[in-house]
Amino acid sequence: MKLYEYEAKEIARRYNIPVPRGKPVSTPEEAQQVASELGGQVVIKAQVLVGGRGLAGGVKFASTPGEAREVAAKLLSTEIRGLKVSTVLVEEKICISRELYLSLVIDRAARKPVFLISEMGGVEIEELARKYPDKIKKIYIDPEVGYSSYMSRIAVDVLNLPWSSIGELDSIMKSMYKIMIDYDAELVEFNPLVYTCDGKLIAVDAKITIDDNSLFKHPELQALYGREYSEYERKAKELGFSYVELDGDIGVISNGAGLTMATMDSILYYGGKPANFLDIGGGASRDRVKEAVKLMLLHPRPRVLLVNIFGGITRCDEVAMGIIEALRETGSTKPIVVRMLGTNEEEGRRILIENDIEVYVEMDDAVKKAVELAKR
Amino acid sequence: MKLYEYEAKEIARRYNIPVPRGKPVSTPEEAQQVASELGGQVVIKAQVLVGGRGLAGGVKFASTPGEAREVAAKLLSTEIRGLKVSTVLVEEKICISRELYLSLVIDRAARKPVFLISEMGGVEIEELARKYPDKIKKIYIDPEVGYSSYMSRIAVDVLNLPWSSIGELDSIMKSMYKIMIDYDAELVEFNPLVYTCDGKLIAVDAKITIDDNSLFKHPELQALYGREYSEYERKAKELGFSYVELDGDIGVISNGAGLTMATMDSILYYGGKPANFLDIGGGASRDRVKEAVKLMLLHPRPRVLLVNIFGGITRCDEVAMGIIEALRETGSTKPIVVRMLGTNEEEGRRILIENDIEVYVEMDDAVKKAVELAKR
Amino acid sequence: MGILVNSNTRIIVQGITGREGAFHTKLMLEYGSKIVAGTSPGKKGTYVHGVPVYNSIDEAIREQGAIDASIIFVPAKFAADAVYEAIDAGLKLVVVITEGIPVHDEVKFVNYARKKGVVIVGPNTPGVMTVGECKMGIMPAHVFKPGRIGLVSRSGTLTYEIARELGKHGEGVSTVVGLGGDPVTGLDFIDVAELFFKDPATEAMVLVGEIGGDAEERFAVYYKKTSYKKPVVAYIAGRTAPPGKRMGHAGAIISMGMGDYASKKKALEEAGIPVAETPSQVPVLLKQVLRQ
Amino acid sequence: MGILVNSNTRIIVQGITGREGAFHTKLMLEYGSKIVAGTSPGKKGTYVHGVPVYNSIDEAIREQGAIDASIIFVPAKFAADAVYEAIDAGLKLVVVITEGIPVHDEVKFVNYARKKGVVIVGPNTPGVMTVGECKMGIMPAHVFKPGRIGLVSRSGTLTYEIARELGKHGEGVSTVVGLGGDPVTGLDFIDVAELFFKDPATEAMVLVGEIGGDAEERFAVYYKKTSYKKPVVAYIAGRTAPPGKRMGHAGAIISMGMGDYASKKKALEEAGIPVAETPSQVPVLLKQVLRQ
Repeated sequence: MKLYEYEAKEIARRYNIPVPRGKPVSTPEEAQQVASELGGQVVIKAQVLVGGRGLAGGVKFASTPGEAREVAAKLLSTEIRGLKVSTVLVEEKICISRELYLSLVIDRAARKPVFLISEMGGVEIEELARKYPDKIKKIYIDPEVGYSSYMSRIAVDVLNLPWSSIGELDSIMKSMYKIMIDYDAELVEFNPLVYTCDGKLIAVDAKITIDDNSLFKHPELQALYGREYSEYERKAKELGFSYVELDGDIGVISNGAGLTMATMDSILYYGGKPANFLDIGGGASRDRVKEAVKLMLLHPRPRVLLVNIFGGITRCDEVAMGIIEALRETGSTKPIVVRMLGTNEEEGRRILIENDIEVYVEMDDAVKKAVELAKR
Repeated sequence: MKLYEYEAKEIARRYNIPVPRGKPVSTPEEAQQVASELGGQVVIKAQVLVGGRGLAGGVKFASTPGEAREVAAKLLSTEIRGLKVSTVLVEEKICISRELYLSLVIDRAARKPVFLISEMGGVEIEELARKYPDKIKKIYIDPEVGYSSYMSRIAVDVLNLPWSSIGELDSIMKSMYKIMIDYDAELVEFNPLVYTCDGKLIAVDAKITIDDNSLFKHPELQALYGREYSEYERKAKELGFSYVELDGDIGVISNGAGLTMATMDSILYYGGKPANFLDIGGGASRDRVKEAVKLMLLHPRPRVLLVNIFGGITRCDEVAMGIIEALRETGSTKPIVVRMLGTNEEEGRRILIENDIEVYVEMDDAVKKAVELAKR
Repeated sequence: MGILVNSNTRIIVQGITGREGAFHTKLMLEYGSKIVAGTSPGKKGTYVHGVPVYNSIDEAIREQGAIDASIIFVPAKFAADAVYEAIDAGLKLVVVITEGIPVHDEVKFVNYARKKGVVIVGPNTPGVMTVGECKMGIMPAHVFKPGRIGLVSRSGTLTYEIARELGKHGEGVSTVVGLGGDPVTGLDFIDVAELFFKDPATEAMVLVGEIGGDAEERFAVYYKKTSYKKPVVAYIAGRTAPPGKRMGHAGAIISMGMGDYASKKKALEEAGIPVAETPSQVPVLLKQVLRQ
Repeated sequence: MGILVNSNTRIIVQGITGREGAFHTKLMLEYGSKIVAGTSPGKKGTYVHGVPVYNSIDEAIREQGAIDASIIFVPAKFAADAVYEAIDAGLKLVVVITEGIPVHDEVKFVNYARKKGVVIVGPNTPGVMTVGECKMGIMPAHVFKPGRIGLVSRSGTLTYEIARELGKHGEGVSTVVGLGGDPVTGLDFIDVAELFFKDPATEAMVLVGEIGGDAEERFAVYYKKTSYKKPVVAYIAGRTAPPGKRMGHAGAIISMGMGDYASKKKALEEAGIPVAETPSQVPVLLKQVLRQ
């Protein structure tokens, strides 16, 4: 789960990481007010949960409170990469000497948190990694030890900062790790972390991503969950499904992320286009299957529904009953193609056949059938 | 550094470990007051930093506030194992069903904290370990992981507690580890931890020992340091020396705990009796040596002073100057035998000889000389 | 034969009295797995399908003798505690079925296990099964015919799909290992490949990967360099997945400029590993590499 | 020859610009130890007795090439950080001279080091020295003559005393190892004995113990059981120490009903290890066991 920049900065501030003075606002009037409180030039930044905001025109400057109002009004009426801007962050403008990159992220391969550190801040890390991989220094944190100050002594040289910055840098890096652990964050990123004209370090942009699996530990964050999703995505998440929208016309329901993706990939392979990714997970009960199927039956985009279940922990009979009940409750006539195998498969197949739903044994056959139906 | 029982219980209470209601007091009147607040029978416990208090008559009961006053008056006017009782702890009397033993201590061999758990509480662990070693269950904590709840599921069976106690026990054990880490404790011991008549767990006695080396992290505890020591011990500790009083008549000053002990042992071997253990540590400066020598010159017990220095990080010239200055400042005529070797030994020996102090090369010779002088 | 588990592996089931724990204990027993005990806090003295239940592994070992491996069904909130219990009790293999475990819990216990030389399979895995000998997992056993193919996967159901495709073409599986769908897992493709390449019962390996992370790319680099190896065929799920979106598995997210389908396919093919377009193509490619 | 360090060991000094760090760097260089770099926060670019100083070990390795071992002189407060830096930089031996380190810091870094296969000598140790080859410590070098005796000790100055007694009797030392005086140390007597028993340059071992803990008793049990061993003579300090009192070393405290002089002497003698009454008796007993 991504946090908004202003939320990430609020956390950073609480952990004594220097960030620019400023406030999030949702009206042009408030923007003017904040700008006049800050006195002087301000930056106004659209708060959206997608990257590349700068290039998309989401960051603007203003020299007077009046101008801040105008700029905020403009930003608050636009969309950034398809997302409506409902909040802007009004901040003092920082005099920047150098832009640095500093993040802490979990490295899957090493199975450890790792600081990514680069002199070349302000560029997205993906681009940096592609173009100048050796301009990124990695410092691993063993979870047994946690952060240790020597890391800042390596970083200070990598960032080419004067030794007088060591105290600030040590404190920032220590706090980043503390934030990562306290908030179960997958990513804590300051890009750019700037070295100001008067020789201070300030986090001018901040990103924090929280591990969804940890939300049970963080009741205060649970309420924020799902904000980055579209309406249908939100509905699916509320039901506990993994769900992603795509632009095709074949609705996909499957169990297991791998099989769901493989189903989508096969649809593409046989000439169709998947409308979504919907993984009902392991061991879904009849009720949850029903909800998943209803969601897709009621969704306007998919013309055909392809249900592909390979039962392990999931039981085919429960899936079959869920499908039947969803059809009954919605009264939908959308065609459904089912492929079903594994635990209790005979019983599941029997239920579907009794209800006149076509069941396939081979995935390829079911996919081909769905593609064919979608083209009708 | 040992904490008083009432201090340990105050910490336990803050970590939600159940302890009896009660208060430390230093006058009989306060004892009466607390007893009447508690209503009913109370226990009055002398607060001293030595073991075996119970056997020494330091724990008494009272049935009325008036009796509490009398008992407190008596305890506050006695000595327990040579220590004056200046505080007593007045507590509600607990109805005890079973007495258990539960402690968390650092195991040197395993290099890890270990829970020691026994059904047979109320006995000192040293005695328990001697008599019934297999009645003590050990559960190790890896510092990488810290406390994990499964440990309480082992302990609940070892302690032969009903399963309904698991929540309380888990919480107590978890808090013990948290106390150990938060306070840099070497020992957190509840003996007995009692299972009450109404089926609850309460820590009826509590011991916490803090690692002296960690005191720089705990400014609030630094003030307590040295309370368990006699006057001379306190003086020596204030000067930063390791110092222990013994009952012989040859004062020992040496560098390094091992060499100091070996010097004492050799005194015994050659028929003398050491008056103390005083280790000036590694790299002592002239000033610190002076203070150490002054301390022993002014101490009434030692008749002879034996200084045994093998210089590594300690420099012999600094030691020699310290000795000379101490003699000069105190004007003492107590005989001093010096044995000195190692870093800058020629210079050190020269300084001593110039000042008419006998210097030996061999430890055995110096020890024999000191024993001989003490017998004069 | 096969890797990690066999007919001698003495197993404990942690969380044996729960719905999934009890259900799969039954299936594992039916398969012939040597389940000697189970744990379930407070359920000491009861039995699940004839398996004695204890409050702790410590007690189970005292009463049942040595135990080699554990399979964990406890809820995500308590999973780390269960893993530590198993490691500290001296077990050498821990299969973590549980999904939804916080990633920092995983980082901690996976590092701990690796430092102590304990193998963690998972978390969020269907488990591990040496076909015909020992099933420690939740996979539908009948799909896996015994044979010469080592199967290693980041996915659950997709693995069954591929095992079934193998069976249709007369190929069977020596051992199937589900690495687990989470971003941090105990084993990676390289760890498992090293075991398969040494296993006499395994003649080729099928690698089932998915988008996200760089486990497949790292395997490709390893495979290119290593001299002692066997033929490998791969399938990668997630060709149609949009970047930056999480696709079910916490593992299946593309970000940080790595881990997309094209990158994985390219790396594998450059290492001489054919990549199937659909699950049904896997046995076809396998026949080709085995014929070479 | 000897153990742990030799003339090829490439050393970094952490805390090289401090009073003790600089002083002993000079003495170690004079002894011939291969000190290739030092660290001292913020002192990058300076030199101490010709040794280049860096802000971090990471940088020192980049500029000076591989480093094998570190010796740490930094204050107690910062010692753990220095140990982690050394371990994480891939060094294989870390000598921690610093005394007064909080015991829980020690517990943490000693466990970390052992799990990662890194040898910690100390903390609160005079160091380790293979006589005539490499000194990584603060011991007065001239006291140690080269020879066939492996010397392992929990004490500092007492070790010099005993080395000197050996020298007086014409015996020399192969390697001297100070385990360190703290309750928790990286190495114990067993670890070091196993190295000495395998070292061709060592013919017998002198164990210098002290009261407190049960390291000597555990060594006695090990020595009794092990088949490949060499003669050992022991000296134990603290016969006159009263129980329950801390005698200088955090290590030298008797409590929990173990670790007193009588217990150690008895255990060692039962294992066939003679125990000297004074340091000067050590070479006498040594001659006896070597003659046997």
